[in-house]
Amino acid sequence: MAVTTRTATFREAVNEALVQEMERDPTVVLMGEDVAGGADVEGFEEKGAWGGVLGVTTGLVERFGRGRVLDTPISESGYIGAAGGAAATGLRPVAELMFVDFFGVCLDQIYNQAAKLRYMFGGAAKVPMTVRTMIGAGFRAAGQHSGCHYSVFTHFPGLKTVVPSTPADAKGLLAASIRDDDPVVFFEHKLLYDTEGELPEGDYVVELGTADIKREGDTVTVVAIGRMVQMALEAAQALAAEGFEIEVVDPRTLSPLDTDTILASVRKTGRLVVVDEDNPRCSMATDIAATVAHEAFDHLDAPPQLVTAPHTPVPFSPVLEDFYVPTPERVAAAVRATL
Amino acid sequence: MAVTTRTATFREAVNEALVQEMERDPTVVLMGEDVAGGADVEGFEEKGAWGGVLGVTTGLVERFGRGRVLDTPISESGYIGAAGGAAATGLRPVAELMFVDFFGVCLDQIYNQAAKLRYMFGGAAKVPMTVRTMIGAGFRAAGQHSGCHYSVFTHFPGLKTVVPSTPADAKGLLAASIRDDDPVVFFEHKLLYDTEGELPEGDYVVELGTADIKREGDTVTVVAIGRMVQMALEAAQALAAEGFEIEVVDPRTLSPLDTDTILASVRKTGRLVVVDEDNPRCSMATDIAATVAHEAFDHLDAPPQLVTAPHTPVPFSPVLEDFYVPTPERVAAAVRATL
Amino acid sequence: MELTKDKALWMYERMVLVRTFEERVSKLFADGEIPGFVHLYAGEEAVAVGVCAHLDHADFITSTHRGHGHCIAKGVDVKRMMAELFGRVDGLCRGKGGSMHVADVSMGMLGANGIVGGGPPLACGAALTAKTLGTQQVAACFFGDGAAEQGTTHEGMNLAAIWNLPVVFVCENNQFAESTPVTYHCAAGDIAERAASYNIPGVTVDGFDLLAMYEAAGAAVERARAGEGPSLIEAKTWRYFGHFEGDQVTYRTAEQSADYRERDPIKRFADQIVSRDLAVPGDLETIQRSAETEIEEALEYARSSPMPQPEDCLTDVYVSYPAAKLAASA
Amino acid sequence: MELTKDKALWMYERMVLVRTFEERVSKLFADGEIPGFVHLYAGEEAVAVGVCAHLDHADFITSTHRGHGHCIAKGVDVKRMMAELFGRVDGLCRGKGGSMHVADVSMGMLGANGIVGGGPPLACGAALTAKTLGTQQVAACFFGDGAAEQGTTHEGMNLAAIWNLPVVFVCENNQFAESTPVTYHCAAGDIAERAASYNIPGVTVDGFDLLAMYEAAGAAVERARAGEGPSLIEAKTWRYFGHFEGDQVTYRTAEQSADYRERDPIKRFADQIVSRDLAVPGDLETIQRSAETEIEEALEYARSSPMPQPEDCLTDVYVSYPAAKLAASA
Ligand SMILES: Cc1ncc(C[n+]2csc(CCOP(=O)(O)OP(=O)(O)O)c2C)c(N)n1
Ligand SMILES: Cc1ncc(C[n+]2csc(CCOP(=O)(O)OP(=O)(O)O)c2C)c(N)n1
Ligand SMILES: [Mg+2]
Ligand SMILES: [Mg+2]
Repeated sequence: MAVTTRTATFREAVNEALVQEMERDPTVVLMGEDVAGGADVEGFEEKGAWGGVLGVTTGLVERFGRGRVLDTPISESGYIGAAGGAAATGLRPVAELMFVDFFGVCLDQIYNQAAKLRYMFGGAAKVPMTVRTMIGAGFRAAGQHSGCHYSVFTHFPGLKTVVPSTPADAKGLLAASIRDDDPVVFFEHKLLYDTEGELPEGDYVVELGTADIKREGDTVTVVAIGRMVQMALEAAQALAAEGFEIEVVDPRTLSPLDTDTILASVRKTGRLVVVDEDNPRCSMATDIAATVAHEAFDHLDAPPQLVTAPHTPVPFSPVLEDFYVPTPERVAAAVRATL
Repeated sequence: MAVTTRTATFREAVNEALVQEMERDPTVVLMGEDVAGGADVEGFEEKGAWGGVLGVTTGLVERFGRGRVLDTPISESGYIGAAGGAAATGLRPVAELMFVDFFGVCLDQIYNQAAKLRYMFGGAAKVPMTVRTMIGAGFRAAGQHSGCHYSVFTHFPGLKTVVPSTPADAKGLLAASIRDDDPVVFFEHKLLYDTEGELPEGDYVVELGTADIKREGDTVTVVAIGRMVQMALEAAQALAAEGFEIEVVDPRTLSPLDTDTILASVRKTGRLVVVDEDNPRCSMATDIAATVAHEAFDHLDAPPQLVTAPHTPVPFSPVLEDFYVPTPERVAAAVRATL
Repeated sequence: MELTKDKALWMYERMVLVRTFEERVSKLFADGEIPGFVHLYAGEEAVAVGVCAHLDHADFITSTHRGHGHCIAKGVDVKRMMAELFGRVDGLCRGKGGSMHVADVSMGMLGANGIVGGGPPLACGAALTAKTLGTQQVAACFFGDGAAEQGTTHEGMNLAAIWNLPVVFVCENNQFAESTPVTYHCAAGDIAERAASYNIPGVTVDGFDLLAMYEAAGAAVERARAGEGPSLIEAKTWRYFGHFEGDQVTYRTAEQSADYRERDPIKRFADQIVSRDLAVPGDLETIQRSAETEIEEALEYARSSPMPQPEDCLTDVYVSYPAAKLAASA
Repeated sequence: MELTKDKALWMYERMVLVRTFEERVSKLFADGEIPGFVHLYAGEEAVAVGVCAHLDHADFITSTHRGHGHCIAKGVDVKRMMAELFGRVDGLCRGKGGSMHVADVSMGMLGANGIVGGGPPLACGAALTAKTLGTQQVAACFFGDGAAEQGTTHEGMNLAAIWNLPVVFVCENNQFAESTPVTYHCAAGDIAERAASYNIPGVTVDGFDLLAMYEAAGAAVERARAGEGPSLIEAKTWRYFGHFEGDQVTYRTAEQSADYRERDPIKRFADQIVSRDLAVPGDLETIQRSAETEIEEALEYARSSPMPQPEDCLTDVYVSYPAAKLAASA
């Protein structure tokens, strides 16, 4: 792969994918609360006041104009539903649900309309829409701004779900999501925005449904999602010092899930740990553990271990929130428990 | 247990629990679309026109009046949110979400408000509300009226989730749900309403969080949820004829889940099949299978088997829908696969 | 608004076709040939037809659970509609949707909808496509009086207004949401008054009067097409059948229903066009007979269309997805 | 509406306490002592205070993400508020809620809310309790101009109207939802006009004029308490700080803000009560000083309150639930 890369943040990567896809395809439009900001304010006709609540969509309205970068009212059902309707009729919208926690006010338009139209219509429609949304604890944003809940979207047929962990994956997977002809929910962890990595320049796409091995090893398979990949990699370092080489598998796409890569790793290591920042019940952690137990039972040498958030909302106090989020120490302990 | 019983339908059982609890506690109020029906229509001041879309709440307005049996507009966020607000301030409301599929228009008020108030307020509130809702395929009601999705509610901290499979359980568990000081989502399978069983007379409560062994056996543990208990019991008969006695465990409550009973059974049988009408990803099926794989790994003699709906919406055509719903034959095949 | 003879006959023909379809479906349901939830449009024909008379194939409509009338008014093939209600492979949705999801995207009919209030956001989306691509298409959004109380309807109307989208919101106020009267569930007097909340034109029309509907819809569609934004039309109407087939309809009186039947929109329009010399009684009889034939042919078609294969349950979920991952785990 | 000296001084004191609290919190955030999202109420004091002046402890309020002012106006203890913002065990929510969920149910303050539009349904519920139990309590529901575009707000107002619930809806129109002006996001002229959609009284008030707020709220609360149903008050106001702390506020001009500061609601009310002989300048100085002391004491209290124990993360989820099932799987 002779791709040139540069060091860039996760935030820049997302922004760059949006620019890339909007330049490539004039039917790609962006919408969301304050994605430009300052709509109708004098002086902001051709520039944005915010560029998204954490600055991810900065500069887009300057480049593509207010006809393609649409500020919205606080009407998530209205505009995300509109994104679905637009997708079914010829646009390729990218709608921002500022925090995933807000899905309770607009879920119907995502899971019951956009996700099911094609099926209910017997294949006579397609809905190429992407919902970008922010997830994750650690921001001291408390109980209604810190959830993950990609498990819920993964549960629903008709949706694809993507959780990148690095700038390169964020760019490549967002490009693939926008180009995809099915509705995709794309989860961005707010604590990843400032993290850096090597970002491929130019047109860059990572195929949906392909896991990535973020670190090779043969002792234990650690499947980690989103920001938890960092936790797993930190744990890997500590464990390597103890002489254990763990394999860190990043599924990247949760629906469809690249079970082949996960199963191949488990067949090699005989041990599974899943690290998932989401709440534990009916989660990706149980989904992956159950799949492995079912498909690779004879290869498992130890019970699968699940490292997750507790069955609680996200608390505000830093002391409490730090207890909530899985840590490298907990990952390492779970790995040791399989040995 | 010297309880007198009579033969009654699941529908009557739910109705009886509502009557029992409304008589017992004057703060119990019922609300939902057409739960009485005919509000404000001349001649319906003291009687109902519908008693719910499938007649489950028939007769309640005649008994308790329109002050306690409230017809609502088609504003699920509005009235279910109001139920939460009322619960936090002194009532004990039972709100009906006609079909669970409609949760997309009101989920925020359930999972983000009612379910989290207590936690976000540091324990200074309680929200004793029950949401009754209809689930399940087989009614030829197609893609937006046939889902189960109790997995999604089970995922959320702060909620309790209950799925009865018999008239007796429906009565006892609904009574317990209403008396419970936490928000409970109570799932009624529409194809169970006409099924009959022995119904205990008088005050009858089944403790939340307790599974029930619907048939004892020692070959394979089959955990089945809601209407799937029937499928498991039918499979059990066929398998018994082949000489295999399976144990059918009905969790009844999904959150909290009585893992002790499930694990005890698996420790006895060494084999697990989970039967779940919900879609397969991040489901109760994976939840239970993962828990068993994690907690009772050394007792498992075969890979856990999951019998679920496919990863598709519910289709309309009877031919297709019958393919969608798990059958006794599929349960039996899964059981055989573990042997 | 000028009314040509062709248009008049087309409208009459569509209304009769809807009525004939619905009356036939009611019997088919009673006979057990059509399963599931079936909501009939009979009585409300003038609403869908009066609006769709101003739309062409490229325009969009969003519909409701009570969608047969919208389909037929938009020109969707009744054979494939009937086959869909029967769950057959030749159905518009290959048997996957049934009555509650009947759709024909190729005709701009974006689907009946099982979710009350599901349509308004979708209509905004279709209109946004039209506006963004500069196509001059219009989206008509049908919704019930009950749907007026759903938050999505509010959000959709506000969004269409601030984005100046070419949407015509058509509230079919048949005065009941299931068994609950609009006088109970709706705090507003006329639902059209809510247009003021969005600074858009709002008008209440007699939904039993096709000419009035035609007039009001014409103005709203013209406005939308001219880029002047959305409007709200409230059509006061009445459904002849129960909320769904099987409903005993205890909450309305026989006199009320008889009253409405007396003023039947199809009969009324027949009188109007005959007296205006836009039709002669013979035309109307021909239309009636050919509608009956068309429905019988549709029925024939539906009955003889094969059932899907059970495994077809697993198709059409995604444009692309690994097939093995769609099947049930066991 | 008659205004007693006691009431006037109480209102002045509350406004000053809100302002002092918010200015202090702004600094504490800048200094890194308070983490997370913090939305300040400074500038809008007359709205919360003018409404809560008519409520007593038993009455209910629902709030927003910008909830400090509502708390203080409702009489919630500022020490425990400050401790909550610091995430300490003595916080109102034992550190679990923070600024965005600060609540005191014992004072009828049903919580700040992280979901825009989360409050209206909850307020209906509290009012339903009052109505059902016949307690004469009233629920005031504060929401922003941005929240007016959320479906739940529409549903809540319609529900309150048809059920004739004792709710006072108070729209705090500070003219922006984050960086988006109300002129863009809202299709209505005045938000109060939307009251017509629910057949309830609607009035637009200068939210910088405490006397006008006090008057309008008095009428609405009286109406609610008398069992005559809900009302809508739109208060035109302005926030002095950014949307949240950290916001650069590029979307408003310095002149606009200076203009509003010129007409500051606290100064204005001070002039009014002095000229009406309801207070002498000395009273006002005393109030100012004691507010400062109270906030410093609150700060002291917050700083010296212990942090929760990490495992406290696992408590308060349910009234009853097996403890072992709350812990993370590994
Ligand atoms: C979100 C949602 N809530 C409730 C229902 C159940 N339901 C189906 S139709 C209906 C009444 C709809 O009334 P209206 O909008 O007036 O349409 P009409 O049936 O009168 O044509 C209800 C409550 C639903 N399908 N979706
Ligand atoms: C459902 C939902 N959507 C979006 C947000 C993000 N958000 C928080 S405050 C805010 C603006 C609210 O504006 P307004 O209602 O006018 O209140 P103000 O901040 O002006 O007091 C937004 C968009 C949210 N918290 N909840
Ligand atoms: Mg209606
Ligand atoms: Mg505002």
